[in-house]
Amino acid sequence: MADKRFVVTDALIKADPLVSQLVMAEAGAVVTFVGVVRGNSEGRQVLHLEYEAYPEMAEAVMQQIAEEVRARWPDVQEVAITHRVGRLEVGETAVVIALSAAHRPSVFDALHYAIDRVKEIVPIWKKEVWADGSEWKSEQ
Amino acid sequence: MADKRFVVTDALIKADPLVSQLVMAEAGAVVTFVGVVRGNSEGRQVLHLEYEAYPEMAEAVMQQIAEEVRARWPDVQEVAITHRVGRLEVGETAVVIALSAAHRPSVFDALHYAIDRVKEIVPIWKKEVWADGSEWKSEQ
Amino acid sequence: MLLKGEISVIVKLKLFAASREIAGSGETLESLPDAATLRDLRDKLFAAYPDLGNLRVQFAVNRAYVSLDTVLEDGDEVACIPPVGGG
Amino acid sequence: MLLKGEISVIVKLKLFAASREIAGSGETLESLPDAATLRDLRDKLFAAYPDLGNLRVQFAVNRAYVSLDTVLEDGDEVACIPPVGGG
Repeated sequence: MADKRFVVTDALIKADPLVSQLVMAEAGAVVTFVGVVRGNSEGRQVLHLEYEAYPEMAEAVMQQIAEEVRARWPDVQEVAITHRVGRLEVGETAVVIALSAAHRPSVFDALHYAIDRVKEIVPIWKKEVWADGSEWKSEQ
Repeated sequence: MADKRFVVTDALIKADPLVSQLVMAEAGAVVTFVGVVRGNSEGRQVLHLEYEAYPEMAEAVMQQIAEEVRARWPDVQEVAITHRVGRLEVGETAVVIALSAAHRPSVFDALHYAIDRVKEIVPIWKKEVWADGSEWKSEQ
Repeated sequence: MLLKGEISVIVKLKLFAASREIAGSGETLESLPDAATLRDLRDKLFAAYPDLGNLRVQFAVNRAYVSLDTVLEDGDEVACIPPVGGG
Repeated sequence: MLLKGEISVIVKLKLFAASREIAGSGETLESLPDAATLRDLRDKLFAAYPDLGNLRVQFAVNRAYVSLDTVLEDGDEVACIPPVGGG
């Protein structure tokens, strides 16, 4: 679906498609968080990452996070979240979150909350692959 | 210049080119603020906006803002700001700010600060055009 | 007619990431006695795969996080969810 | 040799947005006596265009905001900056 707000995909992801989804006549501000694969994790060189998801539940949980955000920050109008899965190279985008609001003040805290919740509760897993091994990683 | 960080332009602007500029092996998080022309201002219907700039100084002041941000939030790695000028229609993007950092916590406050400073000190002006008149608008 | 304790509930169990690797499969059918709870299924899994017990897994039923006291129904989709790492 | 008070400094004055509309021009050359300050130029402008005085304008010299006590040099680029409205 062209206008689906909560998406797990194995395709390359970008910020502007989500921004475009959220821009309406009354949305004066759109903020995005773009999470990028880093080449270094706790001092070890990362060769690539493998992301795995429970996609149907992941998309439902993303929608739940959007509802949490709008409940806490009523000025936030729209939320869109896309997470990529499969093999990701260093420098590629793993997640994009976009929020829109008519005015600025709410969106920064709301964006911070949204990415924290994505990392806490969305059923997506990340395996770091190094030259000499690999490991499933979690911030929990 | 393809990699210029602080730009005033009359061309359409998007978020992803700025994100791409800032993504490096050690930038785990990139956040963007996208300011969009609203169709309504204090209850009046906006037909379009006219942005005017002092471009050489505007780009210098944007760079100054980036230095302020990095001084206050040392985790912030890179800053890029692009502002469009000329006639902008409702729904078009007027400004994009992007910040990168290795880790998340700093970037949200830093992004908030950056857009506030852009609105406060960058020599760019905005004329709202309504059906029955027009006016230079400032948040100051 | 089935008596309590007989096999009467079959659920689909999905396992992900580290739990999938430990179990050797991403999806199985699990047969449980009538009125079995999620806790019963968890205990069965941990008995079969002791390493799962070290993972701090959560469980979801029909794509929502639920309490271990949840009674499982025939046809439920149960997911074994190790600590997530999205973002 | 020029005596103090004679015209010896010529600066480029740029005006933007509302100030440009009031002055009727976006760029002029302004002649000032030696050792004239930005305040002197401002007062000259406000006398010529009283509506500018109602705008809460700031001034920049050579693309930086500076104090009204700044002494202007020949060839300086001075900008009249009404309240900005970017973003």
